[in-house]
Amino acid sequence: MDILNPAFWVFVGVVAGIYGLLALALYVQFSMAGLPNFGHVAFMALAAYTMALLVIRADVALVWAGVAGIAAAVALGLLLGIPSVRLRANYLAIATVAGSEMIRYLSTNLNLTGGAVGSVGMLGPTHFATYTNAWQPFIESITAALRHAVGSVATTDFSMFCLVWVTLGLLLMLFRRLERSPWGRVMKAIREDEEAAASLGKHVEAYKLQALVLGGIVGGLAGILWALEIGVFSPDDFQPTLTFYAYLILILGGMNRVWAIPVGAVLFGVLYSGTRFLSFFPLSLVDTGERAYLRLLIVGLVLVLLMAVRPQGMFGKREELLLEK
Amino acid sequence: MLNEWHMGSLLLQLIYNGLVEGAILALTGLGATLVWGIQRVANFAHGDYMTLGAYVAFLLDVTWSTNPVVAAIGTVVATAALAVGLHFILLRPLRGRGLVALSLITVGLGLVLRNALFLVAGSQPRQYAFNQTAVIDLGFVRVAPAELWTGIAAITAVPAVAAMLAWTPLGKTMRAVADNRDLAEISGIDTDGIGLYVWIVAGALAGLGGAMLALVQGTFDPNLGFNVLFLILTVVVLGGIGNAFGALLGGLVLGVVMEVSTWPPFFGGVPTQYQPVVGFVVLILLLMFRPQGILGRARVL
Amino acid sequence: MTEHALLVDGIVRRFGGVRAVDGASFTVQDGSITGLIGPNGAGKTTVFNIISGFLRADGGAVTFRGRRLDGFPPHRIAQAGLVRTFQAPRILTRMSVLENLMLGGVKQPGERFALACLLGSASRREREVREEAMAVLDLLRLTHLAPAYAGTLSGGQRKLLELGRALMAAPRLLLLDEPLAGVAPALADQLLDHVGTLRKHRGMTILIIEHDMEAVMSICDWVVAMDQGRVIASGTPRQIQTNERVIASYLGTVAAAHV
Amino acid sequence: MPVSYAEGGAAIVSDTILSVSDVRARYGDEHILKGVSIDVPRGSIVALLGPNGSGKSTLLKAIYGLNVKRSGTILFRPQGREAVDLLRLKPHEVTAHGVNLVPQLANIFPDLSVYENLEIGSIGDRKRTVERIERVVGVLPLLRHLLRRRAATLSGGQRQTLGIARALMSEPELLILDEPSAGLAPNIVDGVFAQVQEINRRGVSLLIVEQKARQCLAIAHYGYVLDQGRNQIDGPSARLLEDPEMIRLYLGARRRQPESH
Repeated sequence: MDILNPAFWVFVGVVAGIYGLLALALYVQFSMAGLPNFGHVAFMALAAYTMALLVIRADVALVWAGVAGIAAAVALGLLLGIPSVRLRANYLAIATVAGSEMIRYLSTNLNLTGGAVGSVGMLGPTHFATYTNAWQPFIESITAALRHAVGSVATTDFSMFCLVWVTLGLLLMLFRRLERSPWGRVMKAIREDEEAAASLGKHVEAYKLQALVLGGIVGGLAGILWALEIGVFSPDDFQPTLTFYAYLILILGGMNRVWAIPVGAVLFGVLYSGTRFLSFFPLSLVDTGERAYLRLLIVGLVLVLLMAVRPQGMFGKREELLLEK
Repeated sequence: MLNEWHMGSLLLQLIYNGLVEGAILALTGLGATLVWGIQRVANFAHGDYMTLGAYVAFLLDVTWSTNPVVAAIGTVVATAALAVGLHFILLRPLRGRGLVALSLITVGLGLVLRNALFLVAGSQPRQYAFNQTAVIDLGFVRVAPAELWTGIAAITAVPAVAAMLAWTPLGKTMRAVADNRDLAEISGIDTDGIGLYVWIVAGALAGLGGAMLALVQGTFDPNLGFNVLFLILTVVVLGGIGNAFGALLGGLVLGVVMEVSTWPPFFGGVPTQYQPVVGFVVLILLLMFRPQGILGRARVL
Repeated sequence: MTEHALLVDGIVRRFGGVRAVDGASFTVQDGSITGLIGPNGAGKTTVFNIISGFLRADGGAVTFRGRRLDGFPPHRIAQAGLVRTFQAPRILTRMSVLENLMLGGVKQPGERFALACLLGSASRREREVREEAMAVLDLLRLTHLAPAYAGTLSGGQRKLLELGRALMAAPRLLLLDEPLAGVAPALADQLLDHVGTLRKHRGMTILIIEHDMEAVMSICDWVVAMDQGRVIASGTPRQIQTNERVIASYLGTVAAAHV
Repeated sequence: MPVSYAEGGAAIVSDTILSVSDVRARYGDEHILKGVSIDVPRGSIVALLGPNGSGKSTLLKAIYGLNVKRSGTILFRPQGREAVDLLRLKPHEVTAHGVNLVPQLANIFPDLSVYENLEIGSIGDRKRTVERIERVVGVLPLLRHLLRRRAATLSGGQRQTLGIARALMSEPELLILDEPSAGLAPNIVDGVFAQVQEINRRGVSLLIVEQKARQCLAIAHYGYVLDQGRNQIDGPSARLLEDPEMIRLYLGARRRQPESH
């Protein structure tokens, strides 16, 4: 693919925005409330599957199916969270990983979810199942409207790009406001020392559950947007590694800086998608099939180097890390 | 009547299979639990250390056709060296960054190792030259020689490491470092030096476990260890972080529970592909009632 | 001074096979400063943890102003007006000193999610809480540290900050766990003055665990002595000082002569 | 070398075991010590006093190189031919040269037995472990019947004693104690100070950080006061106990005496 082709960069922008949402979901749980969820991708997967299943098998309207998908993600957050709000951080990390792996095994093996082929197989091997019938006209109408404004740049992907980034921008503003509110202060206190917070009359469990719910909503939204963007998805779209991409985006920007998320997301998008399609040296040394491995290798290397050299991210203050205990 | 007899024998076979699988999990979980407890690293690359072991063994066994014993020793040495090398180059300089930060580093490390293996060794399934069709039929259970070796390795290695921790000076030193790192340093222990031994044990056991897993499975690819990574971390948490006997017990319990869950009289039997789900359910249930793990000690305020 | 603010009745707590608290009973008079003393391992901190809801008792009852509180979670107990500090101060290191204090403020509607979405940090109550916090900082002479990360404070300053934060939570009964441990004499005097003022001007009731006998004997109206999970004596400081069981198990002959 | 005391218990500095001069130390960007100098004469007890945040504990960490960035000069046995520059050493090497430290809070290995705690203490010379345990238990007989217990089950006073015993296992020439009396009951505190004197009688030099300034000066030969990361007052302890400036700033006036007096 030509790197000068704007359509390519629009697509990269959409992916970056969706990962940015996932990182934001992680932010509210990890950076704000101190809950190290290592299985965040499960929110995305569950929301996407619930939506697709409801549309394909139960003929539910797309909007309601989407809402139900997000509700399912929230329910999962609570299911994993209610026992784990009592657990210490190490254990929460493991419990959430276990939960997300369960979702992945189930979606890969159940007939209901289409097994390894994913959404297209939801009606069995003889039918080609789609869940975007109602989505296409909607996104087309947006594209038509945008074309009036910006001309031929407006494509379906471009509409999606606008949709994703407007959503992300609004949510970022909301979270920034929340973070500076008394509510955010309690969250931070819980991250630092939940017993101290409890000793001052703060209902720690309630706040942790709120963080889990919010993370579920935003993570579920990311899953639904992802499913709508790519049209067809399979369990492979929700590999456990995805959760770590979200961590990478958080760290790229700076763990405790909510407005750094879009920067991290763009950098990650370029790094990730860029290495997928670009073919100059040294990427030219390996063939396209193997480039997927090389791409992941590079992502891993960046994660390691970043954590080693600048763990506070680009905008974080090092002294905050030193105070950590 | 015949059916009942058949089911009984099947149950024995499943328990046996579970013990073999559990032995591998215990073997690798033991290293992971020591690293987590003493070095304060939840090593998400542990599975990839195993995979690397399996490939080294393949190189020695198939490509260079050495004696299986030589291959086993070579594997253990190679993975121990890898673990120690990464400890000195990467993890030791970053100590004190907190568990989550170090875990993320090992996530990145795992991605690098796994995908490097895909690039170098390719994604096609590999198989050892070991004769895997030979089966010893003991009447009630059928035992493959590979499984026998695995069982022997686990039954000797785990208690040996546990005894080392309980009684030898090195073991006591390791426990002291796990307990209170600064005080250990003040007491005259070179804590960096101890890290070396911990990683030797962990790396060696991971390599051995990886080769064993590949052997028992029959074929393997670069995802071998990563596929069981979460089960290994489950074993660590089940047993109580840093607890060697806990890892042994956790591994065996998990292995047996996962296998026996497929026994038809048990609610019609869980389909084989859902075995890991059973494992994770066990973990989550246990954590609800005993967050510190089976043998871990509860902390009070 | 006749009403019971707190009634601890026969509480029991076991750890494994050990009875850390073995049927301890005592009362705290309204408006008093009551000292809780005893050797290490006597069960004082366990009693504190039970009163403040951080530990569940295996038996017995805790009544605060006529209301049974045992079995309540810590935040409910704090909301009922029973606020504690910790032996090793639990300050929030990566938050500013001011934020630490503001966290303590009571009745903050902005702590609810929906209101936080709407208002952010702009509300009248938030301004009031900020002013209260500044007043407390002034009282503790920490005003110049308001914007600093609490993690940069020294041990003694952390003790002061924790005390201030507890005050922000508007306690009717303040539980202080070894407020003077690790605090230099000059600062300790200052801290004791604060505690005295709180009782006098705010009518606060105070229960205090402390090993500094000079401080306990000078500031407390009533002293409860524990040993091996039980209350072995209670009385005025003077009665306690001359109580032979207390001298034998805790004060020691040297210290008793000393104070 | 014998130490002679004159002028109300002050040590005549004839031989110094630890010499700290112009030491600066920081955590990250937080500068705690801004130039501190102290000397510990061989065979003496030196008290290190001062308000919270004055840098006392940081000085101990700087001597040992634990978690702080430090500069200046810290010499062990400075007059001997083999003067040891502690700034160049890692904590375990400092111990190997004949120093040991009992930290304030986390001063035992809770998961290990008392006996194992002591074993860890003599890691430098395992062959003599048994002999050393005999000797240490001789000095601190309280531990004799506790050897099989898991250290986590000990009471506060027992823990403190074990902490000191663990440090003595390396047979240090200089023992450094960080607030040995913190959080202990009055009757136990007296015991701990008595233990300190007993250890000193057996030839070990001691540097003690304490909040209980009066009690500590009562057993010390010499005292230093730090404030805001710098030296303030120092002198023989008997003189410090009577110095009006010292009383006003650092010892605190005696509080209201109970009526019984």
